[in-house]
Amino acid sequence: MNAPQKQDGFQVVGTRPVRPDGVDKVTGKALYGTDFKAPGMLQGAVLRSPHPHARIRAIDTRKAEALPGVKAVVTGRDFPSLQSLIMAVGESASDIVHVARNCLALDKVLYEGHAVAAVAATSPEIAREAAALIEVDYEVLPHVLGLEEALADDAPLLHDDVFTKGVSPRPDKPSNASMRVEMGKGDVDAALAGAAVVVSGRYTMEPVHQGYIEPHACVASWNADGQAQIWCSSQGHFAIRSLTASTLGIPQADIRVTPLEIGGGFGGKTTVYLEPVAMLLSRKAGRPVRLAMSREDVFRASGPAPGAVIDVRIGADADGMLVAAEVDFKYHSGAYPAITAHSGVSSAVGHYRIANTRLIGWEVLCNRPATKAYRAPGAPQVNFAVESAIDEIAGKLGMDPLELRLKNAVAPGDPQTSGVPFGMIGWIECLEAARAHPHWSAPLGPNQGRGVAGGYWGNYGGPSTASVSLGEDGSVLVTTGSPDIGGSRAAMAIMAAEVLEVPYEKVRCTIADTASIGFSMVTGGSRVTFATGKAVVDAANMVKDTLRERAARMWGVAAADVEWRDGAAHCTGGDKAGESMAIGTIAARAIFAGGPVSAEAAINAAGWLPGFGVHICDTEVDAETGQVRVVRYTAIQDVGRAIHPDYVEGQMQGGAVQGIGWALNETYIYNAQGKLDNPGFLDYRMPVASDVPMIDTVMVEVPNPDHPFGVKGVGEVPIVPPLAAVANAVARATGVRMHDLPLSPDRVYAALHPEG
Amino acid sequence: MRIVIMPPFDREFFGTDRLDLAATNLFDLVGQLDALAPGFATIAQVRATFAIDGVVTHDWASPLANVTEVILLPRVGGG
Amino acid sequence: MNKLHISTIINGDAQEFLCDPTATLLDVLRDGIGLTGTKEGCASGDCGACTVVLDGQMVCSCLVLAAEAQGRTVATIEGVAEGAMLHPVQRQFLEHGALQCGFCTPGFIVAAKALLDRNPNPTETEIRYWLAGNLCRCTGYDKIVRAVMDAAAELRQERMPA
Amino acid sequence: MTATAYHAPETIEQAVALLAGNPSARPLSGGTDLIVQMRSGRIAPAAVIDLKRIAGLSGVRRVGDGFAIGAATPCTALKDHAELAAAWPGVVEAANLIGSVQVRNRATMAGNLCNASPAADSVPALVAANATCLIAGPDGQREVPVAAIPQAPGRTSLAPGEFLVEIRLPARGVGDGDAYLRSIPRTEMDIAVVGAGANLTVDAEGRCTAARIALGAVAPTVVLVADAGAALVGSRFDDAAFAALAEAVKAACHPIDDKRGTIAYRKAMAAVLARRVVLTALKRAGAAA
Repeated sequence: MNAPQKQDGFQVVGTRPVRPDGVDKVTGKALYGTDFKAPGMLQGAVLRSPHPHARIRAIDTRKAEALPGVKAVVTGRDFPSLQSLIMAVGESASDIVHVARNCLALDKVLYEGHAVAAVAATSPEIAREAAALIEVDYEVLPHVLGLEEALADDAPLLHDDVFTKGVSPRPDKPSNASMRVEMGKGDVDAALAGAAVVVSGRYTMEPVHQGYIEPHACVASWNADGQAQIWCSSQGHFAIRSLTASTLGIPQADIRVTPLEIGGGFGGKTTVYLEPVAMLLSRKAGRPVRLAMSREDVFRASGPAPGAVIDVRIGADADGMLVAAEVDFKYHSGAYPAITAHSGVSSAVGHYRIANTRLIGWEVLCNRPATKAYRAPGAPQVNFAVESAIDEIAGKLGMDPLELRLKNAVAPGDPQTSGVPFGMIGWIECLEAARAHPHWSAPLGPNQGRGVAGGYWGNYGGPSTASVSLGEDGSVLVTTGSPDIGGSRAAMAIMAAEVLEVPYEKVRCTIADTASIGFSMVTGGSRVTFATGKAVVDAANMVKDTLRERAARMWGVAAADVEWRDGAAHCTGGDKAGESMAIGTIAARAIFAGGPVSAEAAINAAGWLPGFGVHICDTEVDAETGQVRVVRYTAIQDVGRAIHPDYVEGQMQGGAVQGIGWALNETYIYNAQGKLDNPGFLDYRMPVASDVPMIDTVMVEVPNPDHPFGVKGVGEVPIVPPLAAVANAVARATGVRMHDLPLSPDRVYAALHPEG
Repeated sequence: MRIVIMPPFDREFFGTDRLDLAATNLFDLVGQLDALAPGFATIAQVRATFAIDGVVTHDWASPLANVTEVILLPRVGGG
Repeated sequence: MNKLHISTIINGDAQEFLCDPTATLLDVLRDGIGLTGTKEGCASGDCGACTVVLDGQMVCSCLVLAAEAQGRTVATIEGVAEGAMLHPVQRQFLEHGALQCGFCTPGFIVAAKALLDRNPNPTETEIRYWLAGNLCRCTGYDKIVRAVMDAAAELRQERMPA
Repeated sequence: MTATAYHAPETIEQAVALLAGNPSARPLSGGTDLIVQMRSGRIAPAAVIDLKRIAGLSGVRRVGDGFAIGAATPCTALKDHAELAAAWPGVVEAANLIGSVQVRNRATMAGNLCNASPAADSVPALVAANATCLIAGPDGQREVPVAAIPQAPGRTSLAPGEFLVEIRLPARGVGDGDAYLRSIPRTEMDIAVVGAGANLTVDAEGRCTAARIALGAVAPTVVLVADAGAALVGSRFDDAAFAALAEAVKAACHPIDDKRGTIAYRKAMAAVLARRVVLTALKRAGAAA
């Protein structure tokens, strides 16, 4: 399993060594969000709104402040007054005013669980008791949860300063529709009128949560001189720094953020909820303060993925060529504007050549927590609708669903929805791999059905900094600013080892704090192995050049007469020709030949490529109970090049199972009072080990020419196809097409027994 | 040089999806676009991506001589 | 507040602590004793990240009052390795890449070891049901189940007479 | 802050005194419901009375040909008791569907019963089994049917100062069989959307001579459906008997719509599960016959 093996001429790339942080994580030594303790640290608690929509008339904190042990109480008024400023939040963008208001409400609460005030005290119990003593005078307002309800003329308005973006002329009235995105080409209506087959349908789902097992947590310590430290688990400590600095109006250099290990994020830990509040408490108390969410807080007040209402019409000619697609969808934005609609629009049908398209997406404000990125944000929802419709077309035409997809699949050079041509994508290769996979032709048992779906995600590059330095013994230290959520330290070490041609074990990898390495964007957007990896490779190449140059100077030959091979400099010319000098030897002498060997690369990586996936799913449906069991599952994906295949497979398997959960049982359930009814793992039903089979994987490798080893992002793609793959399998097992997720037993039963 | 403006920026800022402008580089172009639609420059830094003759770039300083088309498209957020 | 004085054996060592009557074993392990390898994911017994072994039975330490540990033995993730020697379950988790973020990992390892301590040759189905109380959101369970199966095989090999 | 005291009495009398001394005191056996409720702030008892240090409250023992299960016996210990598992497989499997292994290593059937959730997994099986419980209180001990304990969701018939000491299961004979099934969206870690327990006696000719069918999560408390049992008695489990069983079960269901299931789904599942659980119990009864 883990024996290093040569692959495609690589020594280390493609092998499966143990991750550098592995032992810490299997022995309980690794420090996560709530594991860090600062001396003299206080414990915080947050008071949250019981109402989904209310005006805050007054907050009386006196009783809380009077409780012995309480050291600080803060409300939204403790934030500085802020001017609207759109800032990068993770890979998305938000108005800094909204970020601050989401941390602590100012004039209005916009969802049940919205933070209203916070306390720091000598114990968590005292902090919680004090929070309960804070008296908030609310004027309860009518609330709205549903997408279409929120767009109605008489709907309660969340913000009086949000005007629909993306429509012209610019509206003069505020609206719950925060954005509309429309793209398209050709004449959809004419093409549909002439199509041999047209399928249409409305698909729906409620928000779902990323479901990371570690709740949000941080410790902040703000000194009297204005300098501060934050220790937290996040997908990007530089984002924590910039958002905290901007919401508090202080210089970024005054905040040093130290990344702790992160217990899962999936896009949900790319913003701040607690850090600015812990900072405010710390400044008032003069001591470090820990704030941590409970599991209920996480469900009620962190950012789930949007639910959706999606209307689809797709037409094909008699040969199965898709002629037109119309997709009109609405996504929950939640309490504050989000921008996932445009990724939904761009990824809706971008994997097919369709001459006539009309793609419209809406972002809709409603009294739910502000939605946040969740693995390929905006793509799975619309993909579910489109890939379900494609399956229906295949059914109506009597075509093999893979053949239909192959017939219409985009290839390198074809335009994306944006008009920018696709680069070296591997979508057709994935479809062909699916067709060739034994799973596709395996016999099915009774009550079983096989579904297939394909999809893609654009991926990203972006800014990253990495340094590579040598110990005096020639061992290699890689330092990045990209938190390791899924084994990326191992990938970084592999790439550095490959460049320097040294054993993997000679390379160690550290995630440095914001004061110790240059800016790096969040670990998200499937960008770390691609973009931070590029920075590591650049820095390693600089170190290699330095080593060659140092060896040349030691030998007294020209640098051109030195080549680097097998972790050593080899002299190829002059009177030292044939001699070699190992990396350890050079490192030991380096300070006498120019100084320590170290290099840093700070890049803004472009050249990323989209990733495509095809998932095959077999389900068995108990028609008497509506129970759906996934009995076999295969995930096929173009990964460009797998640096550490275990962790690439792991992304594919984990994404697939998250998607299975989304398809079958996960859903936010709000009651009529606008309160979340299932804020825990008991009733927010993520898959458990006994719910799923092994997830077979096929890593298709169509290398990315713009990455030194061919990497494409892999983390997000695998959550795109599962919703439709499962639904298509259920449709084929039962003969009934279901349009509303999740496909929970009661719904499947109702669909199979319309008589009641 | 043709400037193709993808949604939502077309309607959000410019009222059109095509412009014809000459610019030395993307900084210059963004400056010109900001003059047409004040506020665009700030937004561009956090929400926009540019493709020059079909290739997405992060280097706003690279010269636009001999370029025929720049596509302005929304940056897609990831998880 | 009246603190209780509790004497226990934790990972083989005598350990005394003071606790509030309503403090959970998880609270005391993490905040009192500083054994932060045991994680809190839900505090309601639904995620298994806080799994420890209490008098030979694996339990969610968030569902045990610290006071109940009086006179009992507790085994946590910190005691699974024997000194510098990793337990086969730990080693197989590493070999298989059966962890991504690693947050659920201590609970899984304690639970998997508890399974193999009583059943040296579990089937895949037995492993999946035994581990159903441990949520992992990263891996989809595939590599975890494989790691436990291989650890079982390794342990059977070790136990075979030479 | 309300201070909660912790007591670990060593005799039943001490426990009764502690419970009687404070009306808000709560007995603690497995704690898997109690501790969660305390943490969430739903309840703030003045004291928790840990029953696990009382001699005789943990473990299974034979009482004549029947069984007594101490109130502090965790569900997994029932599986380990071979005689109990052979005699009452339905009760044992019901108790071992609760939560996870971690939870079942703590949770007890007594706690499952006294938590008074309509969806408690072990209770339909116990009611079908005609189990009784021994209750200790300030006025001494009394024995009542399990079905008499839950009064409404979260409410029991226990008087102040009373607590459940043990659950008693009757002797088994030739031709007896029991089973429990539930409907949940996942395979584990769920609360029953509907639960069904069946306890049958079958004579040598395969005729049903006694049948008790109990349902969970279809009414405020677990329901013993007398008509469902009556539909089977005298039959050889033919289609007509199963049809009558389904009708009786549906008529006995008065479920609610909630986040875990709809009224229509619960009614339909009650009928499906009742038939399936009877078939399993029948197989076991046949094996015993």
